[in-house]
Amino acid sequence: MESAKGPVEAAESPAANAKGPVEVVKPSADERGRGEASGHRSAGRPGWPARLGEVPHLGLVAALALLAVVGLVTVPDSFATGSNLVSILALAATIGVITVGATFVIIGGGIDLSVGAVMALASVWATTLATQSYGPLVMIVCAVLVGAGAGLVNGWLIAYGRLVPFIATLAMLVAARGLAQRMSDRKTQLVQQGNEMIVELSTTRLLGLPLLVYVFALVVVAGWVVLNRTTFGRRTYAVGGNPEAARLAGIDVRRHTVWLYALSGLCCGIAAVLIMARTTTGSSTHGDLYELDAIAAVIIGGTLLTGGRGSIVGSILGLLIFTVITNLFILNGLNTSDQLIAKGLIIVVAVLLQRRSLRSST
Amino acid sequence: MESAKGPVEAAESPAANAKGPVEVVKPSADERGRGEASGHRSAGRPGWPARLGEVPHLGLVAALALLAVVGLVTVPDSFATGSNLVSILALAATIGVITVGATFVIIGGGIDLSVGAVMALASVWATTLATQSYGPLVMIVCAVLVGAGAGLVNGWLIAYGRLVPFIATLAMLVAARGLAQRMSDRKTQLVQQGNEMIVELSTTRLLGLPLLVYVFALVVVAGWVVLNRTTFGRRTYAVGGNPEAARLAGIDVRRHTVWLYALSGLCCGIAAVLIMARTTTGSSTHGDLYELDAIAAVIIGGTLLTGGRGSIVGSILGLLIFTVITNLFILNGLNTSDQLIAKGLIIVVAVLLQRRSLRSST
Amino acid sequence: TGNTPDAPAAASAPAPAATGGNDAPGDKVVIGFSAPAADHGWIAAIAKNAEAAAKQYTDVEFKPVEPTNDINAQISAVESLIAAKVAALVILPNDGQQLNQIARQASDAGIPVINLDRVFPDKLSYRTWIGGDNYGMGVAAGHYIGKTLKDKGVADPVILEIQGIATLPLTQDRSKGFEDALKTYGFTVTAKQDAQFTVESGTKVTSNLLQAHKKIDAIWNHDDDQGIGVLAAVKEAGRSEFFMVGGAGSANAMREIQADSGVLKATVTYSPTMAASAVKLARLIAQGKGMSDLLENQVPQSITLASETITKDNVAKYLPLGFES
Amino acid sequence: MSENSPLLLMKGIVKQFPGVRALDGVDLEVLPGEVHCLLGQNGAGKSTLIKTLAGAHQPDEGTITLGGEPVRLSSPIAAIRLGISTIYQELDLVEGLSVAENVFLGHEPARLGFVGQGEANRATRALLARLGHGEIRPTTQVGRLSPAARQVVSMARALSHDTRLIIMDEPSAALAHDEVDNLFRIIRELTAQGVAVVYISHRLEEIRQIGDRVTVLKDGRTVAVGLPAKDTPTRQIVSLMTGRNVEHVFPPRRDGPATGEEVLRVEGLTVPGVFADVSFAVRAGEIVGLAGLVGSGRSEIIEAVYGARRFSGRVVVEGRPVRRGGTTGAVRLGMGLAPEERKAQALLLDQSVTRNISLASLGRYSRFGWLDRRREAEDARALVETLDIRPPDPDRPVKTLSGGNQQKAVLARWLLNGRKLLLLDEPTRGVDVGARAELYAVIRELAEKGVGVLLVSSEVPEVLGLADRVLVIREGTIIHQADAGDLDEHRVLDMIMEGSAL
Ligand SMILES: Nc1ncnc2c1ncn2[C@@H]1O[C@H](COP(=O)(O)OP(=O)(O)OP(=O)(O)O)[C@@H](O)[C@H]1O
Ligand SMILES: Nc1ncnc2c1ncn2[C@@H]1O[C@H](COP(=O)(O)OP(=O)(O)OP(=O)(O)O)[C@@H](O)[C@H]1O
Ligand SMILES: O[C@@H]1[C@H](O)[C@H](O)CO[C@H]1O
Ligand SMILES: [Mg+2]
Ligand SMILES: [Mg+2]
Repeated sequence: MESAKGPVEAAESPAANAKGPVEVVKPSADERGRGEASGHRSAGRPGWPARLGEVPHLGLVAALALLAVVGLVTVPDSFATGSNLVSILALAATIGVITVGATFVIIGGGIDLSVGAVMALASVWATTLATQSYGPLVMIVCAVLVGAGAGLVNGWLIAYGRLVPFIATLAMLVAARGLAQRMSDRKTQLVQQGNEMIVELSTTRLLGLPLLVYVFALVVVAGWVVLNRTTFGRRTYAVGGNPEAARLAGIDVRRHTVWLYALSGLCCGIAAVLIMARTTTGSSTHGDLYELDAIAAVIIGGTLLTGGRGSIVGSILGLLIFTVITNLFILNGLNTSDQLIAKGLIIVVAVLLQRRSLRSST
Repeated sequence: MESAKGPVEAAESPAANAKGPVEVVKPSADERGRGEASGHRSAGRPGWPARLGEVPHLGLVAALALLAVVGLVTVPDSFATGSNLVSILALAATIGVITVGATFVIIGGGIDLSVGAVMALASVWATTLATQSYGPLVMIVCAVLVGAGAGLVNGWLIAYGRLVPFIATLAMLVAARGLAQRMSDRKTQLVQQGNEMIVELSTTRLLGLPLLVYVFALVVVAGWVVLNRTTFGRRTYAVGGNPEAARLAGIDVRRHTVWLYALSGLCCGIAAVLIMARTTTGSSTHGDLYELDAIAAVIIGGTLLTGGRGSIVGSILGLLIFTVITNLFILNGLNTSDQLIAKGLIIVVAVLLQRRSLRSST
Repeated sequence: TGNTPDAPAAASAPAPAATGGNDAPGDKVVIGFSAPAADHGWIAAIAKNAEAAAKQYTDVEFKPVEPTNDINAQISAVESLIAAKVAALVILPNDGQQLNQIARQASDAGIPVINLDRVFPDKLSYRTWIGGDNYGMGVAAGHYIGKTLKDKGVADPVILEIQGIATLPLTQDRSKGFEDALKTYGFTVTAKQDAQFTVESGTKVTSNLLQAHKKIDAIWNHDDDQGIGVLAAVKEAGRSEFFMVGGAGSANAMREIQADSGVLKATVTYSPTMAASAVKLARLIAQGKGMSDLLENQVPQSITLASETITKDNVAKYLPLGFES
Repeated sequence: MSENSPLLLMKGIVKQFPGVRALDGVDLEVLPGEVHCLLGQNGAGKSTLIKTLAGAHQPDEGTITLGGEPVRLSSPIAAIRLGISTIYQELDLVEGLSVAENVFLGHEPARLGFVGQGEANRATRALLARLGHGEIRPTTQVGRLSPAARQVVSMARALSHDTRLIIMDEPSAALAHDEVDNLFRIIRELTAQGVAVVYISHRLEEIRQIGDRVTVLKDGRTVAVGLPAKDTPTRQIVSLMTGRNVEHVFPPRRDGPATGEEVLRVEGLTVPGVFADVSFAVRAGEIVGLAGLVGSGRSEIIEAVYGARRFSGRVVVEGRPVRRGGTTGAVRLGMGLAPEERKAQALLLDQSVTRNISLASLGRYSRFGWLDRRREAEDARALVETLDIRPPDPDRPVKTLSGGNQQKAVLARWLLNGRKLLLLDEPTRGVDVGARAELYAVIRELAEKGVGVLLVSSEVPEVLGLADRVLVIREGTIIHQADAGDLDEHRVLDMIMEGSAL
C-alpha cells in the first residue's frame, strides 16, 4: 500500500511521520492508480479474527448441537434432564482438567503421554495409609505435588536432557504406572473414614452442581486467563510456534518448557483429587489411555500438534464432544462394539464439520 | 511453525513453511533451544554419511550390547541360548512388520495410531468361518487386503479429507476395533482344521528359525530397499521433510500420502497373518497398544516425529531393544511394577546413550 | 453348580491340606507360572496366592515369568519356561484360545500344564484345569436377584448388568448364566454395559447407566474390583431404590455387605485361592502323586470351584477368604 | 512460432488471498531468449505472479499463453512439463536429502521405480560443474550446505529440466559478489540457447547488467511494460515502483568520530573452526559495519556477541560480561538481534504483527505476569505507523506480509524496548529500494539517539553507506578496520576476496 507522504520526508525521517492507518485506506490512494482494491488489500476483512486459533469454534459447537439433537430425539426423557447434564460435566471434569494442561504443552510444541499414569500415581500416593493419616488437605497437597513433580521431571528430561517429548513422557508413563503399582501393591486404595472431605467434592452439591464441577470450571478459567492474558501464555505460543525466534527474543525456552510440563503435571495432580473424589479410591489403574483422549480433545479443538496455535475453549469443546458421545451411547443402550464404530465415524464427521466452518469463516 | 505434516495445509500457505529449510542453515543447533534436534544434531561435518537417518546407530547398538551383558550376567543359562534368540525374534516379528510401515508413515511426516486395531480387524476378518472356508491362501490375501484397505481409508481421509493424521488414525483405531468386535461377536476365532498352513508359519522351522522370522526379515529388507533405493522412498523423505518443496518439485503429495498409509495398512495385514500364526486365532483384542510400541521404536531408532528423517534399521534396532528388555524381564521373573519402572528408566538411558554417541561423533 | 450359601468352601481354603502326607517333601521340582499383568485385585491375588503356596514347600522352586496383557509376550514367556525345562507349568492365559498352541507345545514336550481359570479349548494342551464356574456365577447372581424380586412381588423389573471385559469368554459365560437363571423367573436383563475390570471405568459406566434408567430394581456387577467404582457412582448420584449383587468376592465387598449400609446386598464368589490350589496340583503332578483324599492315584483332569452366594447372613464365615482389591 | 513472437503472454491475472488481492490484473510478456526483469516493491506481487506461472498457485482470473498456445498450469508438474522451471524465493529444498536427490526430486532417473543413483549423481556433478561449483558434492546432504550453496542447488535443479523458460525469484539475495557474476554467466549461456529468463531482484544494478526488458509491478498491477533495462533512468524506475521519488538513499552521517560511551567491547572472541580472536568495540551512537564474504563468519560473530552460541573470549556490554549460551541475559543487558533468516529465526508466522512486535518486551506490558493488552496494541499500532508497515493492520498474521514488511516488523520489536545495542544481520535482504531507504533512516535515527549498532550486510555499498566504521572480515578474522569514509567499494571487495589490499 502506498503511503501518502512526501518523498523527502520518507527518506529522511520516517519516524516523524504521524500518518494514521485510516488515511491509507482513504480514497486519496486513488490518485496513485489504485481504487477500491487498495483499501481492500491493506485492511483485510472487517471482523477478521485476531488469532486463528480463536476462530469461533463454530464447527465444534455445531457438532455438539447435532449430538444434542440426536440425544433429544433418541432418548428424550433422559438426555435433556438436569441430572444428566450434571453427570456429563462430572464425567468430563477429570479428563477436562488434564486437557487444560495438555493444551498448554501442545501449544508449546510438546506432547505429554504420561498424563494418565501421573494422575494414577498421584492418586495412589495421596491415598496410602501414611498420607491419609494426615487428613484430606495433606492428601490434596500430596496429589498436586506428586503431579507437578512428575511434570518437572518430564520437563527437565525434555528441556535439559534433550529427550524427544514423545519418548520422555512415554518413559514417564511406563515408570509412573510401575511406581503406582508398587506403592499400592496393586490394590485399590479406598479413601479412609475421616477423609470423606475428598469424596464430598463429588457428593456435595452447590446450586445443583457437584463441587468437582466447580473445580473443573476454575481450572478452565484459570487456564484460559493464563494462556490469553499473561506473559506466560504469550511465551507458550512463541515457544511452540518458533522456538528459535523465541530464544533470540530473549525467552528462556528451556526453562519455559520445564514449566509447561510442570503445569501439565500439576493438572494431573488436580485431576487425581477429582478421580479420588469420584471413585473414592486411589489406584494404579486410574487414567488408562487418558493421554489419547486428552490429546484427541486438544487436536479436535483446533490446536496444532506442531505447536504455536490453539485454544483452551476448543479443547474443552472437543472433550465435551467425546463425553456426550459416550453418554448418548449408554443412554441408548448401545453395546461397546457399536459404540466404537460410531465413535470413529463421529470423530471424522466432527472434524470435517469444524474444517468446513473454518473454511467458510475465512 | 506451520505443520510439517498435513501436506495439504502446507500446500495452501507455502509462505508458512519456511521453517524447515532454514533451520539447519546453521548446523550448530547445538545450543539452540529444543531437544528435538536429535536428528539434526548429527549434521555437521564432512565425511559424515550422506543421509542422517543412516548414521551408524551406535548408541542403539551400544544399548543393545549393554542389555545383552545384563542378560549374560543375570541369566547366563537361558539368555544366550539359541532358543532364546529365536524366541526374541519371533516376539519381535509381529510388531516388527508393523514398525516397518510406521517408519514410512513417520518419515513421510504422518503418524498412524490405528496399526494395532487394523491388525486385529484383519486377523478377525481372515478367520471368520466364511473366509476360512476358502483355505489359508485366501485367508492371507484377505488379511492383507483388509489391512491395506483400512490404510487406504486413513490415507484418503488425511490427504483428501484433510484430517490431521493423529485424528484420522485415532478414529480408525476406534472404529476398526469396534468392527472387529462386531465381526467376531467378541469371540476369539480359532484357525480351523485344514488351514494349519497359517499356523505352520510359526511352528515350522527352516535352519532353526520359524518361518515367520523369515517373513519379518523379508519385510524389513523390502522396506529398506523401497526406502533407500526407489523413487517412492526418495519421495517419502521429501514429502515428510518439506511437503511444499515436494509439491513444487512436481510430486503429487496427496497421492503419495495415500500410498504411505496404505503401505502401513498392508504391513498391519501381514502382521495379522503372523499373529494368527503365533496365536492360532483372530481376535479383536490383538495388537492392543501396538501403536505406542511401534511409534516408540521408530523414534528411539532416530526417526524424527516431524518427518523427513529416519531409517528402517534404526527402527528395528529400537524395537529389538524393547523386545530384549521384555525378554530379560521374563527370564529374570521381575514383577510387573518393577519391570515398568525399569523399562521407563531404560528408555531414558537408551536415548541418552544414543544422543551421546551422536554428539561425540560429530 | 452350587449357590447353596452354606456349602463349605473347601476347595478355596488357603490353608495347607493336612492329609495323607502329601505335604511331605518329595523330589525337587521347578514350577513355572505365567499369568496376565496384575493390574487388578483379583489377578494380583492370583499371583500372590500362587507364590505363597509355593513358598510352603521346600521342594518347590517357583519360577514366575513376566505377567503381561500382551498375548504375544505371554507366548514368549511360556516359551522361555519350556526352554528352561520346568517340571510343571501353571498358566492363566490372557485368552485360552490364543495361548492354546503354546500350551500344547509344552504338553507335547512332556511338561504337564495346569490350566488356571481361563480354559484352553484343546484338552491335549493341559493335564488339569482348575477354575471357577463362570456360568455358575451368573446363575447364582441370577437366582439371588430373581428370587429377591419375586419375593418382593416386583413385576417387570429393571435389571442392569455391568460386565467386566466384554471380549473375554468368561464374561460371556457369566452373562449367559445370569440370563438363563433370570429366565426361570420370567425376567430379562434391561441393559448391560462392560467396564474393563477397573474402578474408574466402573464409575464412568455406572454414572451414565444411572442417567439412562430413572428407576432400577437390581444390578449385577460382575467384578468386585470395578464394583468399588460402581458403588461410588451410585453414592454420588444419591440413588438407593435398588439392590446390587457383586462378583468374585473381594474383602471389601464383603465388608460392605456386612455393614449393610448401601445397595450391595450380596456377592457371588470366584475365588483367587484357585491359584494356590493350582500350584499344589502342579507339585503333585510333577512329583507323580495323587490327591490323597480321593481314591484315584492321579490328580483329576478338571476341578471346578463352586460359586457361592455371600449375603449378610453368611458373610462372617467368608470374610477371611476375601481378597483385598 | 517466429523469432519475435512472445514465448509467454500473461493477461489480466488476478489472484485473491483471504483479505488480500495480491494480483489485480497483471500482464506480462516474455520473448524467447531474453532476460525479462520483474521489478516492484515488497508485496507488489512478484512472487505471487511467478507462482501462478509455476503452477504453484491457481489464478482466479486471466489467461496464460505459452508459445502461442493457451495453457492451464494446474500444478507444478504441469508447468515443468511445459518447460517452465522455477527457482523460488524461499529456498525450497529438502534438507534430509542429498544434493543429487534434491536436483532430481520428482523426476529421478529410474528403472521400475528403482533410482539410478549413480546416474543422478553423475548428471548432478555435470550440472554443478556447469554452474561453476564443482566443489559441491552430489552426495552431500543439503541440510549441511550454506544458503549460497543451496541457491546453487536450486539452480541446478532448474537446469535439470528441459526448459524454455526459467524463473528466478531473487536468486542473488543469498549470493555474494563473485557468485552473482557466476550466476550472470550462466544466465547468458542460457539465453544464448534461446531460453528465456524471468529475473526478479531488488538490486537495480543487477537489472542493468543482465536485463533486457523490465516489467514493473505495483500493488498487484502492471504499471510499466517492456522498458529497456539498460537505459531506463533509475529515477523513473523507482518512481514507477514506489509512486514517488527516493532522493537520498543513505541518510547523512554525523560528522567526526563517535564520542559516545563504549556500549560493546569484544575481546579475543573465538568460536573454534568459525572465527578466531576477534576484538572490537562499538560506541553509543555509532554504526559499525561488518563487511565480508558470505560464509566468512559474520553471522556467527553477531550470534556469539548476543550469547546465542558458545564462545571463548570476552563480550562486555556497558561493563557487564555476557554469559555464553544464553540470550535472556543479552536481552536484559539491552541488546537486540535482528537475525539473518527472519522467518526461521525471528518471526512467529501464524501470529499477529502486534504479538511479533511485543515478543521481546512482554515484561513492559505486564504486572505480575498479567498483560496490559491495550497498551501493547497501542504501542504496536504506533510502530506500524512509524515504520510504515504495510498493510497497516497490526492484527494481521505476520505471514501474510511481504518480505520487506516482515523485516520491518522484526525491527519494530527492538524499537519497542529501547535497546542500547542493536545487532542487525542482513537487515535489508529482500527489501525493496523504497523500504530500504526507510530502514536506513530508522537505523541512523536510532544511532543518533545513542544506540550502538553492529551491522552485517553482504552488500558492500550498504555497509559503506550506512556504517560509521567498517570491520573487514575474512575467513573468521578481522583483517582491517577503518572509518567508512576512508574506504571505497573496490578496496573492500579486494580485501574480502584476496585479503591483500591492506
Ligand atoms: N499465501 C498468502 N496468503 C495471504 N496473502 C499472501 C499470501 N502470499 C502472498 N500474500 C500477499 O500478497 C501480496 C503479494 O506478495 P508477494 O510475495 O507476491 O510480493 P513480492 O512482490 O514477491 O514481495 P517481496 O519483494 O517482498 O518478495 C502481499 O501483500 C502478501 O502479503
Ligand atoms: N555449527 C557449525 N559447524 C561447522 N561450521 C559452521 C557452523 N556454523 C557455521 N559454520 C560455517 O562457518 C562459516 C561462517 O558462517 P556464517 O553464517 O557466519 O557466515 P556469514 O559471514 O554470516 O555469511 P552469510 O552471509 O551467509 O550469513 C561458514 O563457512 C559456515 O558454513
Ligand atoms: O475370572 C477372573 C475374575 O473374575 C476377575 O474378576 C477378572 O479376571 C478374571 O480372570
Ligand atoms: Mg517475493
Ligand atoms: Mg550470515
